[in-house]
Amino acid sequence: MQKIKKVLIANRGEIALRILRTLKAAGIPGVVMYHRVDRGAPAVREAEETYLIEGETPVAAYLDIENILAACRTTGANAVHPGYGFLAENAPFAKALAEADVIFIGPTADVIELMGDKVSARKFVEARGFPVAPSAIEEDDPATFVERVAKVGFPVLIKPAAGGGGKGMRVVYDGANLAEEVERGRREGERYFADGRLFAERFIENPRHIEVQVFGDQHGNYVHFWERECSIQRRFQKIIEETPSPALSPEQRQEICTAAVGIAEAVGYQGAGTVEFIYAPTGEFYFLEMNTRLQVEHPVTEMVTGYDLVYEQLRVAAGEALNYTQADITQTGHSIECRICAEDADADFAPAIGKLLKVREPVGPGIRVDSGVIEGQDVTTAFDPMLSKLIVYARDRQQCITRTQQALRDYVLLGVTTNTAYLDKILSHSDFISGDVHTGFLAEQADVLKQNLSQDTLDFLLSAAALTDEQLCNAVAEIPELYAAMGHWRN
Amino acid sequence: MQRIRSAIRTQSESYLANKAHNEKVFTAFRERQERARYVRPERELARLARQGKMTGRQRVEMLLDPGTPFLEFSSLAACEDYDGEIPGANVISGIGIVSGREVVIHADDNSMKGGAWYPRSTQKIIRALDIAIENRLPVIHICDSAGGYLEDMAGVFVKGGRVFRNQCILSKMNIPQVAIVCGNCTAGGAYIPGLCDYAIIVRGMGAVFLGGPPLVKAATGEEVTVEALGGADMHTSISGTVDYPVDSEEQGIAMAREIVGQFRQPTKAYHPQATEAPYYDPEELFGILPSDIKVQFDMREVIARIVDGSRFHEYQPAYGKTLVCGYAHIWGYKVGILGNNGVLFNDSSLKAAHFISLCNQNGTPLVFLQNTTGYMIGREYEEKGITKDGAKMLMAQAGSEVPKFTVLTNSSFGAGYYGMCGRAWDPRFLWCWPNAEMGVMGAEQAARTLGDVKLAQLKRANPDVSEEEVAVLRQRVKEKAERETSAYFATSRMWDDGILMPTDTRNALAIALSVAANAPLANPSYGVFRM
Amino acid sequence: MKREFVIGSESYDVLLNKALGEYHLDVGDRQLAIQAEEIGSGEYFIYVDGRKQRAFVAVDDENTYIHMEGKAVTIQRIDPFEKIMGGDGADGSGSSLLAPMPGTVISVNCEPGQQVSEGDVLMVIESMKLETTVAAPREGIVEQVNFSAGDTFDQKALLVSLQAEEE
Amino acid sequence: MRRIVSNISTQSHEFKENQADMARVLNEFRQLQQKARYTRPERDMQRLNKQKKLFVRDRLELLLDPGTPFLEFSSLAAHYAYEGTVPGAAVVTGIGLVSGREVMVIAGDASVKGGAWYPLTVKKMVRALDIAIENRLPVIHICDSAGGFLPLQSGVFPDRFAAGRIFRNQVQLSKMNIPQIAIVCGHCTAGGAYVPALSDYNIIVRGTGAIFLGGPPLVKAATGEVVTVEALGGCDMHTTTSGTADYPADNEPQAFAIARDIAAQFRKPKKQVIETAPVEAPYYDPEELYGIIPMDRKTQYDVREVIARIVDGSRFHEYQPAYGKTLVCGYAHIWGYKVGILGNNGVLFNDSAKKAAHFIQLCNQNKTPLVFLQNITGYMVGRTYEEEGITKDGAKMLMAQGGSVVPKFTVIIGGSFGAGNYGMCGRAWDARVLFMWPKAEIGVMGAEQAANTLVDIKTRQMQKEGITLSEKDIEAIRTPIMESYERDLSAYYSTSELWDDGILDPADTRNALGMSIACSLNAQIDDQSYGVFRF
Repeated sequence: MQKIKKVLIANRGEIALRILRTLKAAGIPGVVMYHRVDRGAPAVREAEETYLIEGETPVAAYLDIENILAACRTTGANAVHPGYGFLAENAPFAKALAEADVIFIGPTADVIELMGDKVSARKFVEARGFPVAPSAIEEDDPATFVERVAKVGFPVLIKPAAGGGGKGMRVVYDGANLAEEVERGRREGERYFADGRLFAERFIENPRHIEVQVFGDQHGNYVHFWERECSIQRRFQKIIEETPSPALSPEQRQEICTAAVGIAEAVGYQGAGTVEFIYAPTGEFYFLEMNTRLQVEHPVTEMVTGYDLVYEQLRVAAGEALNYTQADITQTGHSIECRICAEDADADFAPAIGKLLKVREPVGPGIRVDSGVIEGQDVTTAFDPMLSKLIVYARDRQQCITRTQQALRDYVLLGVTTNTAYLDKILSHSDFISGDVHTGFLAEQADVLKQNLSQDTLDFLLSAAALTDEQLCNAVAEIPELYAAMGHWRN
Repeated sequence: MQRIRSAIRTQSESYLANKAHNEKVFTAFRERQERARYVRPERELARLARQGKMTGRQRVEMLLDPGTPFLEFSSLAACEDYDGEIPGANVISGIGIVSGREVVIHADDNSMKGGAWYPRSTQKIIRALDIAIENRLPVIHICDSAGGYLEDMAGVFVKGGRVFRNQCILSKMNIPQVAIVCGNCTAGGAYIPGLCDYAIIVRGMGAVFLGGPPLVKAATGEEVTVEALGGADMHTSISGTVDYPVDSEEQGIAMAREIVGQFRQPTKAYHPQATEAPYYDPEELFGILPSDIKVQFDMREVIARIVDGSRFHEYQPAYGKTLVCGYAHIWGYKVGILGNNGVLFNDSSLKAAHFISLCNQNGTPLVFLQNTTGYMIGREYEEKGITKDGAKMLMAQAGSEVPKFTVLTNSSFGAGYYGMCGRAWDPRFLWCWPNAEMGVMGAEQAARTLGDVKLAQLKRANPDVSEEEVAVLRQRVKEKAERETSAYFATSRMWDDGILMPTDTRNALAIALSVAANAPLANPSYGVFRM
Repeated sequence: MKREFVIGSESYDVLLNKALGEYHLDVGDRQLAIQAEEIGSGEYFIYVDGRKQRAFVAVDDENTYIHMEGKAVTIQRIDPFEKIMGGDGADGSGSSLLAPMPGTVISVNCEPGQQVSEGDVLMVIESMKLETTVAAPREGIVEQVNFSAGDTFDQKALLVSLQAEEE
Repeated sequence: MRRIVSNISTQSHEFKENQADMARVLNEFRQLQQKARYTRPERDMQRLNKQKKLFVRDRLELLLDPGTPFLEFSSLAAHYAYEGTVPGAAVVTGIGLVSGREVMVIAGDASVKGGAWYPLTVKKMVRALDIAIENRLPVIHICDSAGGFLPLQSGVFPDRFAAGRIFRNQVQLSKMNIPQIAIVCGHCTAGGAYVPALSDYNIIVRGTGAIFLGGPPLVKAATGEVVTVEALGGCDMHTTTSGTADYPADNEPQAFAIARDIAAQFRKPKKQVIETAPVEAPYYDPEELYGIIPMDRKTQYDVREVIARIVDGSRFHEYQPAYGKTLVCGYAHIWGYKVGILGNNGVLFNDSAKKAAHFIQLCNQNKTPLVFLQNITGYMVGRTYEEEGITKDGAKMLMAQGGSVVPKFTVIIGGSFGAGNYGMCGRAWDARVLFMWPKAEIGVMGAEQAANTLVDIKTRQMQKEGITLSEKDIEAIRTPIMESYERDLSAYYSTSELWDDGILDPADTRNALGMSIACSLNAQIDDQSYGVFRF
């Protein structure tokens, strides 16, 4: 990897740390850039070299291409790892780096451009014979878009042409307020992605979301690292991912993975990418989109295959060839990832803020925590509410579930409301255990998944709260023993 | 010290009218006092003669050093209780001189109902003992009582214990007591000699026992004579409960005088200077006090007729003029005087608080001459904080370490009575003049307010009330209000230490000042003044 | 001593006392014998009527965060007496804003009929070479403004009045 | 310390009979107390409601530390007075905890005649303040009174222990550096205005509280000025203009919260150190007292059985167990506090009186508070005892008891007759508190004896006038006298007149004493000193 001398990590949180760790292990110097609000974050603390960036908002700072170019110039980094989110799938960014002679650790700009645009990606894939759901693309004829959407058939899913991560997506069940929803979707697209173009496709009831990790090098080699099941979503965002998918038979698995590699090959994909599919209860699957970057949930793949995907990205970016074949990549055991988010699951996933007063990560066989926070850190609404990821590996799914549950229970995060208990609740659900889930599962089971406290637990909680309330205990200590012993006595 | 210049013209019409009115008031008082002291039913006196006993009053006279004063307390106690049948509440008490020592004397008045103790009797004894405690005066008890008045035992018993409790406290304070047992001391009464340092018993007349012969018989069946059970010889030779046997009351009194002669003379906290008679004749007070309680008079005129040489150093003469404050001497004793000259305003209250603090600072006893209808009311004064200014006066007054003496010269109404050291505020002595009135409000106002309330009640019950009925009701309420605000009503209940002739005030205060000096003065200290 | 503990939308009134060395917690009409043993920083054994639980506890000004039985619960703590206290009443919910001393009006920042919130600056005055803001003591509607900028006023002059509160 | 071995059989017929009788008596007591505390005419409660005022009992609960005791005094004061129309004498007094501090609470009860001060109201308030002075207890006044009850003004106003004494006592407390808080929830008019003014801290409730020497009607009558309550003496006037009141409060709950905050600023008292031991509940159930106290007051019973149900672990170190056996003396602990107990087991003889004098001196020397359990018909009469000097031996006991510097506590558990009442620290002897059990009686002599004596006198008078009375005539004279005496002897009459600090359920005695002892230790105990003992 002589070509890569120093890598700038153009991201934050857990992924910045995760990339840094691989760099360190590979002996490649890494630079962590950060905004002031992240100055206490673990990646910043662990980095040997850091670079302070500024922006109108913290998010804007991380999205500012100039910042990154300047950072490379200043630090002498000749490669940039974008992580996921922010500028990871931004073609102009990849272009700008190329112009500055900095290696972008990811696919080429034109591939990003092609696949990053849902509409063009879809057309491209469809044209090459891969399965795609009925759809309407605004760009084709913006004037008739609403009518064409209606023709796709309800329910229909409207989403921004650019974008991902579920932002700005909406399901419309009938034509009554379709125009209005379209307009709203456009506004959100503009707001999130500075791109108001929309795209609509048939909404498949109770679908699963299954994706395949693919990899390509600069030498025409393409492999997949098997699938990931990502059906557990709240507000269109994944919170539990696992592999292998409990839904697929070996044949189906083979079919879907082969299709994914085919698409990667078709676009000449370089580096790590993910091809996402909608998997209907009937067994059909449709191409959904391709994410031209590392995924949040990539660790489950690492767990069952044994590969360090970031390391592989570096190698590909450095121009090295994949030194393994598809046959070398085997799926062993089972892995589940839980996204630990600062949010109140019982209050419609309202983002939670506060100071992390106590953090204690779970440990044990098969447990991996990719965390972006440490004790004492303030959690704000400046960024995504995800604090860390808990990734668990076990020989089989059943053991993996119970191991994950135990790890969630052992995961102490105090000061900010998190979803650990909610995740635990999901893992306890009989439908989850039997693997019988779909992307609407959480919404459908919301009531079942609400927390409830037994009388016994409540007693302990109130007792703990009372006994650790210093002011209360001081006030109690003010009461002379005699009177306390008599209690509410009246003569 | 400057002499007060009296503005009184003794030939003026108002002076003469006042004098005529007051002479009637004062004569009535004197007559009432004489009756209480000396007039007794024939059979009571005959009984005493039969028993060979002196009256209580005769005993007191014999006990005192000849030619010396006796400051009697509450001579008209109980005068409006028990249908007026228990003169002086069957107890004679006061301060006198015995063998050159100031002492408190408590003598049972055996000339009515055998000297039985009524609730007011024990109250009067307790007050005398309180005076002894406060002023560290030795006490001589002349015991001759039939015991607690059974029909009102509830009123006597529980509170009566204070007599004996006070005796223990006196003993603990190293203040000696002598008992002369001239009659039976039964039940609780037995503890009077029992708790005295010195007890004398008259042979054949005195007896001390917890239960007399009838009670013993009822309780155990034992039959025993008075003498054997608790007579002079038994107690002085066998039980040791009594110390000195004597053959007669006269001998007993002589023995008591000899005992008192052994007492250590007290160390006085302050001493008098050379004295001077008032320049203005105290008798002129008769013409100064108005015939109508609502008419204002200048308290300086009263001061001029009480203090030495009528000399008065007035403090802050131009400020808070409704309260006269200043220094003077009474029989040579320096005093700070506070006298009302109208309603108490914010400034008068502040002046009082200041002057009282001064007197505490320089160890000057305080004399309060009350003629007050209270503190000023109304928006302006409330806004200025009349309540907290009044509170300052109360805080200084009640926090005083110097002895305080109060004389109710005319009206004493509302909170003014409190501020000017009313009964609850522990003046060493408090006297009323015969014309004085006291109460929450004046009789007239009280009658009006209460009359309105009663009338409203009456009208609710019977809407057709006749004019006559209304008049009768009003009259009844008025009479009751007048009676209850009078000095006699007060003195009967011992809200004071007796009614005093205005002309006697100077002497009474001097004796009080002298005995008060027996207790040491503490350094000034106060609570928190609400500024 | 009492606390109101709020968990989610539920509120629990508890009373803690310590008698003869033992803590007791009254919850409703039940009384629990309770005890806490700190076994590490922020880590406790909690005993309730002899039963034991391990708990991690963190506390900030308003809330107590407890991790117990595998889940974290946020408990809001309310001192009922402090709750009653609310504002100290010192500025009062009075309606009349009187001049604290004589002075000059610098600016008038409200007009009659205007809705104001507690703390809104109604007027700026100057006296003794100091500028002072006259703030609304409570929420309400301005009734009267008695001075304009440049006017002088005496001590206790009524500067601004608010409409009386509805009963 | 050894445990008392009880000889009571809770299964015995006698026990059960006594228990049933006590159940009846206690039931009556509790009903009376409940009524005095809570039963009010509908219109009075409506009036309070309309004025947005809280009921006095609710005010107390807002003020006191939650889950702590309140030792109420004289809940049945004025029970027999004013035709029973002034329950509790229209004021609630007692010791409770506020912000962990022991305080005396004096709360006007505006639900009774607008909280007007009757003579017994004043007596109860003065008594509460005396307790505060003796025990150095901060005082919290809750003021809500219509003022002195005018028709009885002579009983309220002038005497030494009348209303003036309230203010005089307030000044003494201030002088002694004992803080006071007044919470002005209603009007404080005339003298009443001084209650807040003489308090170190006062709080006034906006809209309902007012302080003035003369209210609007009086002002109008006196000067013609027409002025509103608020302008004359309302919250804002006094807290901003006159400075007579310190803290404005928007409502009563807030006022009480402020008071609690103020109390939290009080310096904690330095307690007199006495011997203590770890607290232990009585080994014998205090409720067994119900079956121990005989139905007939005249039946003798062993006071040790009472002690065993009051003291820690029922443990008692008996002093001189073989001498003067009609008086039981010894050490025990109550709520951990070491006390010396004197309990009657019969008439006081010479030896019992001397034993008492000796034991009291011991307790004074080692600073051990004294508890007197009165069940006494008096000192022994008769020639033998007089010759032995029963009076001077009794006087020794009085001298030791009256001269005591340690705090004294008296509970009248049975009869309290004659000089026995005095010797065993009756009301006049400055017990810090004095309680009665519901069946207790107090008087010079028993009702029967008194009635007989009076009937004797009457009969002799009639005989002198030549009239002979038949048995029936005598009964007709005797019966009403008996009835009136019995009433006057009863605990209810005593408590009505405030001769005690309240009637206690016997099972409450331990707590009442525990609190009283704890409070008494706020005052330091002097070195011992006595008067002269007559030997």
